[in-house]
Amino acid sequence: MPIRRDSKERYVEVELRRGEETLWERCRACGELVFRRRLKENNYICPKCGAYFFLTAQERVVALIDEGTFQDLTLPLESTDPLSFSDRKPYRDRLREAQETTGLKDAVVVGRGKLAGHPVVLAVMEFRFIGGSMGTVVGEQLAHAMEQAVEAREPFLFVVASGGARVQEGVLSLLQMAKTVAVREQLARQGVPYIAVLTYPSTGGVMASLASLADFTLAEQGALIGFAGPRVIEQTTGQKLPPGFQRAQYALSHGVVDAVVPREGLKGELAHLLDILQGVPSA
Amino acid sequence: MPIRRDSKERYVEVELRRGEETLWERCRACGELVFRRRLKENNYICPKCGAYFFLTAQERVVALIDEGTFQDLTLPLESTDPLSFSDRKPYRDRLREAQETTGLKDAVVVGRGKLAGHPVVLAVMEFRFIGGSMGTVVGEQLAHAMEQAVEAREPFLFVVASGGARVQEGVLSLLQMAKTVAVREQLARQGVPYIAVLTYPSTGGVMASLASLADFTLAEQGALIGFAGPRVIEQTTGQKLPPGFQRAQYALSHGVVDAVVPREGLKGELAHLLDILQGVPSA
Amino acid sequence: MPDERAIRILEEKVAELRRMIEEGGLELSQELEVLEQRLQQLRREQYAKLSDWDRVQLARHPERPRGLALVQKVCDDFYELRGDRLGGDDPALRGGVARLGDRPVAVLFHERGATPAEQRACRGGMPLPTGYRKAVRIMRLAGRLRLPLVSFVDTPGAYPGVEAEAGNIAGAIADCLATLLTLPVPTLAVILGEGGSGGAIAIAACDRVLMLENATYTVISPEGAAAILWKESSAAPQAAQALALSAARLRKLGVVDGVIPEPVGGAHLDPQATAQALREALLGHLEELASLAVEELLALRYSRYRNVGIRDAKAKTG
Amino acid sequence: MPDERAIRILEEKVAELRRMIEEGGLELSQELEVLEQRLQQLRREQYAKLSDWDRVQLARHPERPRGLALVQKVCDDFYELRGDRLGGDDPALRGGVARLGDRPVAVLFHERGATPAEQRACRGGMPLPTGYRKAVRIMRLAGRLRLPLVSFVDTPGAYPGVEAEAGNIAGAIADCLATLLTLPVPTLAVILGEGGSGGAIAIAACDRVLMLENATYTVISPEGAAAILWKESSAAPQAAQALALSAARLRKLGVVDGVIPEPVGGAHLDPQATAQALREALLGHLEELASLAVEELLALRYSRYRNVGIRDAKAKTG
Ligand SMILES: [Zn+2]
Ligand SMILES: [Zn+2]
Repeated sequence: MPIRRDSKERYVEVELRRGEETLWERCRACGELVFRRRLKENNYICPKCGAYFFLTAQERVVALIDEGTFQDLTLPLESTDPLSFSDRKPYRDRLREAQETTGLKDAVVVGRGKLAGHPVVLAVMEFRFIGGSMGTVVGEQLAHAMEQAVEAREPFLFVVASGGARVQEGVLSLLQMAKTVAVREQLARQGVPYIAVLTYPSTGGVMASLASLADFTLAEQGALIGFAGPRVIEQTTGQKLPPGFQRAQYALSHGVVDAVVPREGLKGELAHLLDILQGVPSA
Repeated sequence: MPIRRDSKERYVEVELRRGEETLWERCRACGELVFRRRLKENNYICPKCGAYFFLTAQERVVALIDEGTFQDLTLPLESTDPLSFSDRKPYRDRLREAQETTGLKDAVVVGRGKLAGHPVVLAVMEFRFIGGSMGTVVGEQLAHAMEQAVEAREPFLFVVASGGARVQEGVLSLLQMAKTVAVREQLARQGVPYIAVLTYPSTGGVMASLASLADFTLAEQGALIGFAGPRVIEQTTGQKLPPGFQRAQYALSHGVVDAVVPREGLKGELAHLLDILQGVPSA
Repeated sequence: MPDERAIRILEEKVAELRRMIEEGGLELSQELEVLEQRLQQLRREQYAKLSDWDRVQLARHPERPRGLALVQKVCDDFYELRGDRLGGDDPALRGGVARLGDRPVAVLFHERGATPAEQRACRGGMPLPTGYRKAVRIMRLAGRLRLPLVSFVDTPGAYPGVEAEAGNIAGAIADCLATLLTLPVPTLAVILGEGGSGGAIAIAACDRVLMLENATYTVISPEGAAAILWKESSAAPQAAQALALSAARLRKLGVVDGVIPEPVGGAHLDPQATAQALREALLGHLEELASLAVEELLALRYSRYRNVGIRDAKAKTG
Repeated sequence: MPDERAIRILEEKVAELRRMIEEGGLELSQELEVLEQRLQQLRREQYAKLSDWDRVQLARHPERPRGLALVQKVCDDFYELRGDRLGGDDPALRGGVARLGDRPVAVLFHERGATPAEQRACRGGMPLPTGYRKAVRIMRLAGRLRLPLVSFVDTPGAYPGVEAEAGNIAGAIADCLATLLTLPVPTLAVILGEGGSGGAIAIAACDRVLMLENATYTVISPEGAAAILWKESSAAPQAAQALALSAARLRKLGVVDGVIPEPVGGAHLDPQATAQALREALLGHLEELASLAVEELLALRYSRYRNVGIRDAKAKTG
């Protein structure tokens, strides 16, 4: 994941944090060493330069859900490697490594909790798990999360951090687009609100299905939002990309999202929306 | 109605025919005298220059509906002049004059008949009747026509020739937009096909309601299709209008219509479509 | 408005006296009171004789409460939704979700802009197709989430421009109407200022239609009608009268369900009171509509629009 | 394709002999027959050993039957519908109404263009958002008029370009999926050539999904996978194998309901026979689907897509 700076958006640097617990972290945007505890207190925004560090799924949950209210509903599933896929490395090895790095079985955490007092069911994607890609397990977990939201009659919150479909499960991954959209239509039929939060990156198959179909769509400042990746576009078309292309502000001005929110304001913004929606869905 | 030539479309001249029965008619596009019977045989296309003459509603019916199959279903209604409107001339006088010129009570003919053997219910607007404008009577006749189509379970064919809502009935005319759209939604619910044929002109309130909501939309070559009239746009915005603006081909390339059809091909094109739709709606 | 000059002079005098009292500590409050009473009286007299053309001016008054500022006064809370999801977002037609009393609702409104830059971007409150498509998106959202829809209407009309036509503005308005007329939730419109033609009805064809006392709702602007029918722009005041565009006339015609009184002199003289009156009217109608079952609501709506104008088209034998 | 050269040589010889017989009147028909039999045998042998990468080439073959020409062969009649009603019309994703046997149906198909000019306009069969929005319009029309929907899928993928992103291509594909998955009529897809990623599934998520024998359906092109995972473009053949993109593999995975055999050597060698086989398969599936009540159809469809991949995600305690 290359470091990208975008003059149009203040908070735009994006980094992959290392898994180990160290006292200091070097910001790859400004090169400065940052005290890790300070970084955490600052929503994982570099205090020196304002760059955003990736959040893990668990850190997202902590950042959004009221302390002590989170209930993990992630199903105990992992991929069977249905294609027995292997590139330079077997898919099974990649899965194991990702599981070790993240402590998760796959690229999403599902749970229930309160956001500023409002009950929600949420699904949070984990970018460190094979790029937050959606295969059969992610598809099933998202379907499960939405079914929980229907059952509990609580708004569904989807925090996106995904590069797209998981290549290693082939068309089965592609079909998760249809699967998650089908279940999303159940939310619609039942009048259950669906709020998406798009972070860096929200692209590919996840964006071309469930993530594009929310009732309310917030973009974290600096988020990358689109279908094809910028490099693919440059290579395929030879087009020069306009400044700020596919960034949150670009998505806003092109009618794709309702608001661009800095990370530190995200919980407050969601609380505001949930305040207004109080009583929706009606029982 | 000024004569307009558009280099992008072969058949584009549009004229208002005089009411009187004369042996000869002067084409206002090329200035030539044309034998009236010859003109009629030629679909009211100038044999000298290809200009289209306006068709009356009755002539449209003759051109589209199989001989001997037309049944007039126009309701015996006329406007009560609900606003007691008068500009330089009382609305009542305008109505009487239009009635005398056209032999109609208002700007639309409703009927039932066969088109190349296929039963249809149709409504054909009459441009000579106060610019084909839609007031309370036109709204009611269109609603009636659609209800007949639902009842008979036959496709509804709407031939548009209208500059928009009738000014002299104020907001009551504006509300006919909502009225006709509401009844159109009954067609949709009942699975009754709705085919619109847009001719010169299809603009204003009729275009911003019923005429834009067909399942299938054909444009007669040279038709003017849009919301605001070209002169209003030039005067309000000072914009230079692109060549072919709001003409049938422009509407086609901007996704507004399914096909552009020369007048002499219109019946055949509709027959083709109705052939395919045979059995729709199912009984 | 014949008494306009007298009112302006009195207004100046009142302001002058008030300044003298505040700055100089002069004891002139009795004189002030007399002048103020006289001013109010003149305003009432003038207000009572407003012509429809006067109302057109009031409806267009630059300080008239409208747009976001008014929506925020009427609603308890408002969250704006942006974008049509098709590539654009029009600042001239906005919307979102809000709380109105105890109820979450969806909201649509025309916007003319608060600053000169905003005003340019809003093209005088004339929406593009992308605005109407955003409206359709918000209507559908309201339908999914069972939120009543409240429309605040204030536009000279849809934008008459090349880009609007290229984006099929006619189809965009028609789609709004089709969506609105079949929406399975209560729908309420209030005409705030100008209810201009297709650009207004696109979001105004609701279960209930209210108007502020001096708002106008018309098939064409008086200027447009004057140009087309009178062939001279000076006929605009006559045209305004002939078009029956005032709340009172439209109430009589049965087009409008309620007229909300404005402060003497017009809504711009007391935006807060206007918002309060509006809010109460909306709450009352919402309450009524919320008590209906969806099928009943849709049947009433269908019958309202199916039958509009039907008594104005009389049967004629022969 | 190791026997490719032998086949080419034989093809030349056969053509030569045929010319000599026709032009010179020489009596060589016995020799011709021998050669032709040998050619057929070689083709069958080669065809039996096709690798997935070979199939990728066949799926992309410039003469492969596809687009309008094929739709017109499969259907008895076809009437094209143009435009998304939002401002555009994409030639790379087309559709209309047609008769198929005794039935009126709605049709969608990817188009690569017949002439070089058309091919440029179609960007190699990669649709823009306007194409997917036209597809949504036609789907809704099919729903209103109770027409079964038949999709002919053949695209490398949605167009990856700035204008596509500016028009929210991701949202356009998602809208297609949402519309297709809730459409109250039978839906049928057949993958003709390339079924490339999101651009394909947007119109392929149907009640029944068929594939021509040498068509491919994949989450990413083999070249793309090679670049991303193998970090070298020469790994494309391996990637093709790994991705399980062939009709046979996908049939085994349960993703595809039926595989339609192609003439020996590939569909391009006999477009008429291909169209005929396709037509019969479609008629059979349509017949079956038409016998279901709408609720049953929707329940089956929901269950199909709700459960896809569910057995590939195994429960793990701890
Ligand atoms: Zn930094
Ligand atoms: Zn001529």
